[in-house]
Amino acid sequence: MTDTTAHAAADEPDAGALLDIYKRAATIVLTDEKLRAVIRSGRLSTPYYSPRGQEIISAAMAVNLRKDDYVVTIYRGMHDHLAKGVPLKDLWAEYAGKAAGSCKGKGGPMHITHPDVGVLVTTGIVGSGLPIANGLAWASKIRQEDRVTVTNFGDGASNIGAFHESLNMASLWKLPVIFLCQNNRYAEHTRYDKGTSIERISDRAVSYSMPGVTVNGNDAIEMWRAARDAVARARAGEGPTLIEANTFRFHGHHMGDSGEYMAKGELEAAMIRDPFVALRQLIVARGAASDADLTAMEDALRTEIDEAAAYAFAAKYPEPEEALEDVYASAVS
Amino acid sequence: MTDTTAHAAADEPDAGALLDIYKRAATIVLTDEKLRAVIRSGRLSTPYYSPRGQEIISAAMAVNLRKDDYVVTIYRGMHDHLAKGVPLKDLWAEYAGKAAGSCKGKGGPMHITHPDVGVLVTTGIVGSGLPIANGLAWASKIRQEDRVTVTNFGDGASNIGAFHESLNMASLWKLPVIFLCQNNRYAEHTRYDKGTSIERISDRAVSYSMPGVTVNGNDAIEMWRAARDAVARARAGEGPTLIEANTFRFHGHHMGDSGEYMAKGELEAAMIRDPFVALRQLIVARGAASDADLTAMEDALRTEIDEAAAYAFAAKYPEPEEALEDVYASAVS
Amino acid sequence: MIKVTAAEAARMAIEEAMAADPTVIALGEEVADPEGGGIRKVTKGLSTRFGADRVKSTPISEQAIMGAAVGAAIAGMRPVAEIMLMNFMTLALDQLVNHAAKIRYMSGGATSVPLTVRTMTGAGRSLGGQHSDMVEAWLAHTPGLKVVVPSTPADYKGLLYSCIFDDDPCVFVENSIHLSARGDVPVGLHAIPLGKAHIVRPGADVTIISYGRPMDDVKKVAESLGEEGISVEVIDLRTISPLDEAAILNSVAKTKRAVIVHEAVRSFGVGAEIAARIHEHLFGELAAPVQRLGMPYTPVPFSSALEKTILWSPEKITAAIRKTLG
Amino acid sequence: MIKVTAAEAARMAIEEAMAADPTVIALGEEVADPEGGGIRKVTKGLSTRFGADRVKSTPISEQAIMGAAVGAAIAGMRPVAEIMLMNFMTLALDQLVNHAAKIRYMSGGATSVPLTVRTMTGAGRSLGGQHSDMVEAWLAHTPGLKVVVPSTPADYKGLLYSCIFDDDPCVFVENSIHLSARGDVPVGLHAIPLGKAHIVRPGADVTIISYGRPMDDVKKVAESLGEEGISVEVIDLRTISPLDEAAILNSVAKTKRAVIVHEAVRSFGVGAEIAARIHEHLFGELAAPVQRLGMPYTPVPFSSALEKTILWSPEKITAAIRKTLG
Ligand SMILES: Cc1ncc(C[n+]2csc(CCOP(=O)(O)OP(=O)(O)O)c2C)c(N)n1
Ligand SMILES: Cc1ncc(C[n+]2csc(CCOP(=O)(O)OP(=O)(O)O)c2C)c(N)n1
Ligand SMILES: [Mg+2]
Ligand SMILES: [Mg+2]
Repeated sequence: MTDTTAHAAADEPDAGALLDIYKRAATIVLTDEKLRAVIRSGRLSTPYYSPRGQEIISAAMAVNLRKDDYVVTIYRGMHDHLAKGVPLKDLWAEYAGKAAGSCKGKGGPMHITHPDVGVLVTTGIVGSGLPIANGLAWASKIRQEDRVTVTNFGDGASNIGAFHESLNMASLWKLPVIFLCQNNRYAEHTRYDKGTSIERISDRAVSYSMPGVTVNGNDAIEMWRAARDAVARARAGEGPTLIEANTFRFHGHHMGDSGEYMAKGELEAAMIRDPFVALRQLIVARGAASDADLTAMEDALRTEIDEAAAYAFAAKYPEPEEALEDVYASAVS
Repeated sequence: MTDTTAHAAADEPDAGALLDIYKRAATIVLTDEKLRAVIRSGRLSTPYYSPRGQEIISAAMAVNLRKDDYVVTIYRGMHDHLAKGVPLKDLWAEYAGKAAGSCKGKGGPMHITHPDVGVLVTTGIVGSGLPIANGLAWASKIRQEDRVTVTNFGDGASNIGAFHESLNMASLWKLPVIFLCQNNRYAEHTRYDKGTSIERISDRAVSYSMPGVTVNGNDAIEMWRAARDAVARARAGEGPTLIEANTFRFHGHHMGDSGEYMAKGELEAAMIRDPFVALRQLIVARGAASDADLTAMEDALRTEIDEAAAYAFAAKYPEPEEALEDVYASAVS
Repeated sequence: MIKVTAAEAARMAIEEAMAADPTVIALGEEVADPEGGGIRKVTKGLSTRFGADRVKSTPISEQAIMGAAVGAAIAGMRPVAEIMLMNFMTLALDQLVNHAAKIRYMSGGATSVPLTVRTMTGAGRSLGGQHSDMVEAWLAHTPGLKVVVPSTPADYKGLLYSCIFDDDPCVFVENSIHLSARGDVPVGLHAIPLGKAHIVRPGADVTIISYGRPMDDVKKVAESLGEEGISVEVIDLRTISPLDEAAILNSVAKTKRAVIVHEAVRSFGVGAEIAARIHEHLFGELAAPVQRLGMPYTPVPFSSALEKTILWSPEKITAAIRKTLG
Repeated sequence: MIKVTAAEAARMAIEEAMAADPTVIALGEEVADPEGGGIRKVTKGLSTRFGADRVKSTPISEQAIMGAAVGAAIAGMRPVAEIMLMNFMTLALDQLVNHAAKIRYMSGGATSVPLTVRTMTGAGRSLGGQHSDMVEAWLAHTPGLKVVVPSTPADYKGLLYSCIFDDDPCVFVENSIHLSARGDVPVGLHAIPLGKAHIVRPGADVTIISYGRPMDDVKKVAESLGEEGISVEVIDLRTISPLDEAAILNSVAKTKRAVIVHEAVRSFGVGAEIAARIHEHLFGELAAPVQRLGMPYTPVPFSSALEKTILWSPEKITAAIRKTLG
């Protein structure tokens, strides 16, 4: 009994890691708050797929990653971007379509990339990140680096062909890749069981002789543990893992989603179990930080985010000629 | 104990069914023999993917089907075509590229269709028959027919995206479709385990909450039983089944395949266990027919096949203008 | 006539077709009512009225969607499949190109594929590189397919209705901005023949050939140049393939000048085929080379500051016309 | 020079590239040695020489193949992916078009995708509707891609080598009949610049523009017309996109007559863009309308009796030339 408890204790993030997760999650939550505000007010006009409610997943994964590990994500990817370290100003300027954006305003929120911090691909095509992640991981393997690639996708994406092809290939090639399914129970307006014919997506790992695990992605400790294990496995050259992280999106598919397709009370129930609030309570309960500490951290972040937004709004749009640049590496007729 | 035996006995094809399977298998085996001979001699020039060694699968499935049931198959599909009842002359004339062919010579061996006997699609694109089968089955379901759709594919095809999408959709929609994987251990020159990351393809059915079964496709009784069960399930509106029928191809991927990629003795071992010969022995052992009866049947078939071949060789090529016809239902500029 | 959006006009076409013929069925992501009846509500109400078997929401599985449509069509139904955005057609092209387009031919005419694929696209909403592409030229280059691009709410109804009852596979390309635009739409049966271009406005001095969303600006420019005394004949192609070559050549034989305007990338686009045919057939008769207006050779940028620079505009259309007038 | 097949020439290009640069890697169905080194042996010997990590046979998974190539390229490698037949490209187009072609642009130039896709196709072997298509026009209509079609063994080597070391995604279209054809190929480093057409034969009376397998007949026809005193300038495009417009226009400005020959379907094909540009730029200077020769608007039939009627032929090329000569 004591053994198990001891092990369980060692099997958890320490105070520093918890605070690190919290800080990343807070950056996401506060950025989301601000983004929704400026979009709602009409100050910013952009498609936006809020990841609010899913922030613990990215944060708990990111603290297990190195800066040079690769991350691939999707249109609903702001949490993955910030958790991995995309600078706020670069992100905000990209959302605003400015030349100072991480992609010169040419990619936009659905295609944020920032190679310096390992954010290599953000795709708007459901399921397409998985095959690409295999390629990134294959490159690492050839170069005998111990770099890990994480590819994020939704529950809906687990029904598309690319999912199947990618997991099969990753298993055969023993690639250092983590397939991180953020199961928020909906794909646009389609409830999980209307699109997915199996109860747990992680059980699909069996089809590829790959370890699969389902965790509560909203629980920082459970998620951290799953991330740590999968990262360790990949880093040691033992191959891929499928993680299904259960969660919920707080603001529907995209800004303006009426949510009519959801069961009454479903969203409210999820919001009451706000994973960000839960993490705050956990941290305070464990004495890793006080309420006041965390509030101070948030205040500082809020200032940083306000500054990034102001920077983005003040920044210049790209010059018209920029539209014709970067199509090819070398100039062509 | 007696109960089980009694049940097992009832659980087998009767003499008539066994002979029916044999006749269909013999038609396939003898057609294959003749086709390979005329191709080898240069009399016929066509791509040809011999299904020899896999004939029991199609024959044992076909005796469980009605004429109006739908069959979808692949380039390696001659066994499926003949088992389902494509007339020999129509098939031979199509192989020869003649106007009298089942597709006026425009489809060819890789695209044989014959709607009258339910052979609706033969595809040359690995895995593409599965999504189409769902559509056929959906149509039957809407019309409240009790028609069944069988879609045949190889082991290699089980790794392509369309497989995953199709099984998921069929399960969700409870479609009357049978996914019949003819696992001949190779995809072109790729050994099973080099392309497929799970030991038994039928276990992939779990990913779709669908029944999956692996059988010895070369054993007429085992195969018949699996076919019967899946057909009954589909006909009763209980949904799809994945059948993995283990088998082996006797003549490599296509005519002229050197087989260098196979392990020494692997092919020989399979050929010694010739499923067609085994069925003959079983029939004779059970007293369902004598050796002489079967030889007489084969002689009659051989004559029929020779006639079909002669008919095909003597038939006219399509007129050149025919190349421009059938692109659209209605004439367009 | 009622004044409705193009989305509603398309909905009317499908609903009337489903009411008229029990073989008309629909599928796609979110097209049934529990999922909201399509992201633009084009199929709203249909599963409630016609039953969950005939109108089915699908998983996110473009190959399975297109394949199921092909199969159902072969089995004698008239499926209307939705591929949510044209960029996702890249995932369904095997079924569309290798199967839908070829099965009639490969079966020697024995098998029909009376399938309609609705898809939506178009730049101008800052959706960026993966949600804005116009690839109708690919489909037009594929014998066996019909490719239809409507430009008014009435045409959304009349052309979609014709696609559904056509015996060949048709791709119906909706524009995401146009779907919200309102216009007069006939109540009751409204079918516009496929393969026929529409002379929107007769004219004598120059022919403009266009389709889809640029038609709005084309018509405005024709109007305002008309006030200047320049008589512009406006052709709305409606069907890209099969192309109504006769309508184009008749017009240009008369005006001696042609301008082609489309949203898609100019190079290797639909305009190239049209320009080539005009020059081939009317060689020596033209007063000026055919002008082609299309997107420059670049993906669609996100920033609205850039996106607007690569699209057509009334100014660009006017300039192209003036150029042909010399 | 050694006399080898085009398949061997392509193999030499890959092998030399792999020897020169450890970032060059290869993947595709059966490309490694235990699986035979590719169905046409183009990658034969490479996995043995360079190791199983750098040359990988894949499952039948075109999306995963193309996606892995995109990912590896982004990570700094130079993958050479094989999509066994061009018809199967329909399964990989999302990765090629929405990702490979756009990632550089969407990343604001931060990310390169130095990827080469080899694929094989071509009619003439009775492979029927799903194994013969030429869809280079689709790819040329996709900004961000480079599209290369070789016509001689030497060019198979020199162009493929250049594709591999190009920093943009290149599609290299091999012809299944040509792969067995022999010709002189330079030993050692041989790189032919992309984006530059090749004037195969200078001439004064008419320009023929072609690429790929029809080049064989084009050259023969030019030769035999030369004996008649008709001086034919022959241009082998080599790269379809970016198109070497200058080479085309310079030649036709001189000859005043042009014939375009390609295997692909004529309508909405590559020839349309070329014809349109010639007419646009040389309006009033041509002696005859540009002639386009391509496949009629039909899938490829199986029967050799039909297949040969829809392909180009020396007779058809000759007739087109004579037509431009009036
Ligand atoms: C291939 C493809 N099909 C359809 C879409 C349209 N679409 C965008 S998001 C989405 C739902 C995806 O759901 P899920 O994978 O669960 O991710 P989530 O949005 O819930 O994070 C769909 C269908 C798309 N982007 N790509
Ligand atoms: C999508 C696609 N990729 C590749 C091919 C080339 N190809 C033809 S047959 C074949 C092997 C298929 O193996 P399997 O599914 O096991 O069927 P079998 O030939 O063994 O019956 C391949 C790769 C193809 N036809 N379609
Ligand atoms: Mg989801
Ligand atoms: Mg096989």
